[in-house]
Amino acid sequence: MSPDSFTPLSRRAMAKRIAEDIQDGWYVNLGIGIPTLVADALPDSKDIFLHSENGILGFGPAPDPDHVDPWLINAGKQHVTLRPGASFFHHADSFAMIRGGHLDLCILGAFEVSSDGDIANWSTSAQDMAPAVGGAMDLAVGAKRVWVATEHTTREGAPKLVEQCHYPLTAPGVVSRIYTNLAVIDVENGHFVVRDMVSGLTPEGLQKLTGAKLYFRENVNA
Amino acid sequence: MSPDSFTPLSRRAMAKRIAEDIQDGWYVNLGIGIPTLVADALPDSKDIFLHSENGILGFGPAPDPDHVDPWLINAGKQHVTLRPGASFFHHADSFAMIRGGHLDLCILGAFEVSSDGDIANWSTSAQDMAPAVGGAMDLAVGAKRVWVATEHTTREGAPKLVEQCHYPLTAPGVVSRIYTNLAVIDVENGHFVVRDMVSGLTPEGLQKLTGAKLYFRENVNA
Amino acid sequence: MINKQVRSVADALEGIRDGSVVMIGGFGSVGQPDAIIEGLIEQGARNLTLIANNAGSGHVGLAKLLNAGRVSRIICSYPRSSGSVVFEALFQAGKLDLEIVPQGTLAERIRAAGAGIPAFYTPTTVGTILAKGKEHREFNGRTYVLEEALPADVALVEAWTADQFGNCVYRESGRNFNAIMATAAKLTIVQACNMTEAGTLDPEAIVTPGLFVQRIVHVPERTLLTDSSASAETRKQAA
Amino acid sequence: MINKQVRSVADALEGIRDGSVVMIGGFGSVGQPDAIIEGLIEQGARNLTLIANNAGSGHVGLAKLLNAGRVSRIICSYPRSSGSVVFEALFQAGKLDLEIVPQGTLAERIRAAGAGIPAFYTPTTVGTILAKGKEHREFNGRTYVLEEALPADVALVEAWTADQFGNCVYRESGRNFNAIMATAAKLTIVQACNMTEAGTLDPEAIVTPGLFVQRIVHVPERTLLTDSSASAETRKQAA
Repeated sequence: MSPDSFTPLSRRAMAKRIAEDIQDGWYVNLGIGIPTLVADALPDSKDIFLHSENGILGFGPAPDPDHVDPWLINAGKQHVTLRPGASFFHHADSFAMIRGGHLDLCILGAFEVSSDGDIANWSTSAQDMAPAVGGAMDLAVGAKRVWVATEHTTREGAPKLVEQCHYPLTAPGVVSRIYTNLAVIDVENGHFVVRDMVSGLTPEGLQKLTGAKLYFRENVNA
Repeated sequence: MSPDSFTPLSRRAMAKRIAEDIQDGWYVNLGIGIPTLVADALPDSKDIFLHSENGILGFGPAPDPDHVDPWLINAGKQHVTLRPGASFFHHADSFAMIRGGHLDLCILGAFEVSSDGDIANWSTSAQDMAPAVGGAMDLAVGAKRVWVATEHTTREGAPKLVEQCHYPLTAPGVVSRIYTNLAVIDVENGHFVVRDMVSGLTPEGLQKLTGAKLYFRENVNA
Repeated sequence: MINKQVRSVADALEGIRDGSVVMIGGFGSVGQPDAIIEGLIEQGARNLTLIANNAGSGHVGLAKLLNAGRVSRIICSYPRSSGSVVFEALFQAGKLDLEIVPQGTLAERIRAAGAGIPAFYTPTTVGTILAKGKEHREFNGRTYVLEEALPADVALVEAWTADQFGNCVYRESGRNFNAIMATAAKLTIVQACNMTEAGTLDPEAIVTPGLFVQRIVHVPERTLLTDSSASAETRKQAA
Repeated sequence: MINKQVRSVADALEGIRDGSVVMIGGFGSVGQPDAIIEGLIEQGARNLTLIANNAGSGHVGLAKLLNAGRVSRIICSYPRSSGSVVFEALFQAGKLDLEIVPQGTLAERIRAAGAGIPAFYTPTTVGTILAKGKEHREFNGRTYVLEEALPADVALVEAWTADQFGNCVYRESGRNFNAIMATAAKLTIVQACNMTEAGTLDPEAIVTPGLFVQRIVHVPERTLLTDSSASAETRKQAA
C-alpha cells in the first residue's frame, strides 16, 4: 500500500471552506484561532452577522492598518470593522443572545472532540488551577449549532478526534460538525461521519490519523 | 370634652406635604392615586428623579393640554413630560432598578397599613380571583424606603391604619412612614409613631380614627 | 440579501397555530401592536395563551381578540381596570383561565426566557397569597421564591423604526414590554411605524438587534392621537 | 442642584476600605478605567477582592494593582493570557485566590446582583469540572446549575460620555462589562472621557441611567492609540 499523497489545507483555506457552508442570514460567533479567520473569508454575496462576546453584532473583517478603530475589538482582542446594521450591547445582553439560543452557529477551536460531540478546548489539564475559560462554555451550550475548526492532529501527530476526551470538557455532546485541515466530519449519533476529504487522502489514511472509528458517506469525495 | 375642630388636608395638600420631605437627588417611584399628585408638587429647587415602571427615569409634571406627547405616559397611564437628563429603558431593566434596590423611595396608596409595616393595596378580598397587582409587590419589596399616602380612614370612617391587615398583603413589614390627610406617622419597631398632625386635631381625636395604638413624638405639633 | 420585511399583516402572521403561546407588547395604549393584533383575529388561530401586561380595554385590540373567543388563557399583571369589560365577562363566565403575575416578575420571566435562564429567585410575592405553592428559599438571610422562565411561540411587538435586518428602536415609553418580548419567542413579529435602510440606525442606540426578529411589517402611523384611550383602530393602517 | 462629578481621581476613590469587593470594567484594553485603577493603587486599600474579566496584562492597570500586593482574591473568566505575567507569579506563589467563572455566567451574576435576583439557573458548566460542587437541577428535561448573584462594594467603570446626573453612554465595544458592573455595586465610580450637560444625551440612547452612578471623574482621552496592547498609562490623564 503506497502512502497517501495529499496537501493539508492551510488555515486560510480551512476558513474559506467553512465560510462556504455558512448560510445567508445566519448569526455566527467565531472562537479564537482558526475560527477567527472565517471573518475575513465570508463572501460578499451573503449577509452573515458576526457576533462577538464583548458586545458587537455585525462586525466585519480586519481593518487595513491605516484605519484601525481602537475601540472596536472582537473577543480575541483583534481590531475589526463594522458592517451596516451592526449594533452594540453590554456583556449580559451579549450572553443572553448566546445562552438564549439566538445564534445559529458557533465555531470553536478544540484540543479534542469526541465522537459523542464532547468538546475540550479550554484547559489542557485537570491539574491546571488557573485555566482561562472565557466564553467557551457559554457558547458551546448556547448556540443552535456548534462546529469545530481544528488541525486534524496535534503538532506531534496525536489525534484530536477521539473516542473520549482526555482534557477537561468544555461541554458534553454539543458538536455537530468538525472542519479539519484534512476533512469535514459530521458528528451523528455518537459517530464521526466523513463528508469531505482533501484530495489524495484515502479513507484508511484519514482513519490512521483519527482516534475513533470513522464512517464515510457514500458520496464522500476522496 | 369638646370635639376636635380641624380641617383634613386635601389630596393636593397631602402631595405637597410629601414633596417637602423628599430629598434632593432622590430617585422616586410614585404609585397610582394620591402618590401620582406628588409629581406636580415637587419644588424646582430640588433635582428629584421620578421613575415609572413602564421605562422612564426623569419624567416631570403633567403637560399642558396643548402639548401632550401620546408616547409619554406614566405607570398610571397619564400623560407626563420629560425633564433634562431623562432616559428610557425596557420593562426588565425598569424592574431591575426597582428590585435591585436602586430607588430611594416608593410612595404607594393603600387600603390598609399595619403597625408592623405590612401593606395591603392591591386586592380587596382573598376571594377575588382576578385582582390587578401590577408593579405594587415589586415596588414594595424593592425600594429602599416605602411611604404610604392615603386618607386616614375609609369613606365609611373605618380605620386604614390597623394592628393587622385584613385585606391580602402586598408585602409584609416594608412601610416606614404614612402620610394621611390627618397626620404623618412613622412605623418604628412595630409601632405607629405620630410625628405631625393637622392643627386642631388632638392625640385622642387621631387615636379614635386609628385601628392601632398611636405613640407620639415629644415635639409633635398638634 | 436578507430582508425580513413582509408585504402585509397577513404575511406576517402566516402559520400561527391553534394553541400557540402569544406575547403581546405595549403598556396602556403605548407600544401596542394594534395592526397585528387585528390581523391575528382575522388569521383565526384559536385556543391561544396570551402573555401581556393587561387583559385589554374597551372592545378593540386585546379585548377584541378575547371577545372573538380566541383566547383560553391569559398571563398578566393587571387584568382588571375600568375598561376591562370583555375580560370581566369572559372570566366570570369561566371561559378564560388567568394567571396573575407581578409586573416585575412578569418582565423578568420574559427576559429569562430570552436569555436561556430557566428559573430564578425573586423577593417579590414573599409573604403574600401570590407566593402560595411556590418554592421558597433563603439566600443571605432573606427569603425568595422560585420563578420559571416564560417563553412564547410568537411575540407581537411594536417598534418605532426597524431596518430590513430586524434592528429596532422604540419611541419613548413605547419600549416597555416590546423589547423583552422580542427576545423570548420562537417567532418575533414586529409592527414598525417606520422602515429605514440597514446602517442608518445608530449602532449605539439599537435596542433590539436583528437576531431577535423574524418578520417585520410596516404599519405607518396615521395620526398621533392625544387621547390615549381613543380607539387604536383609527390610528394605524397596514402599509 | 445635583452634580455627581468630583474634582479628582483621589476624590472619586475616597473611602474605599481594606477588604472591599471591587469590580473593574473593560474587556481587553477597551473600556478599562485606567486612571481610577491607577488611583486605587495610590489610594492604598488592601486585601481587595477583584471582579473583572481577566487578571491583567503586562505591568500596568490591573497587573500593577496585583503587583502592588493589594489584591487577595480575583474572580474572573480569563486569568491567563500571553501577558498575564504578574498574575502567574502571584498565583504560583500562593498569594492570590482565584475563582474561575465562565464569561456568560460572570456577566449574568453581575447583572443579577444589580437586578435584585439572588440566584438563577444556567446550563453553562453542566458536565464539566467547573460544575463540581454546584447544585444541579432539571427544568423541562434539561439540567442546569445554580449560580448566585455577584455584588460588589465598588464598581470602577469607564464611560465615553457622562452628564452631571450620572447618565452614561459608552463607545463601541467599550460598553462590555462596564454597563452591568455600574448596576451591581454600592458605590459606582465612573471615569468619563467626556462630560456633557444633563439633557444633551439622547434619552433613547442612555445606557446607564444616573441612578446607578454615585461619582464621576472626568478623564479626557489624550491620544487614541491604534495598538491595543500599548500601555494604557500614556492614554489617559485625570482632568
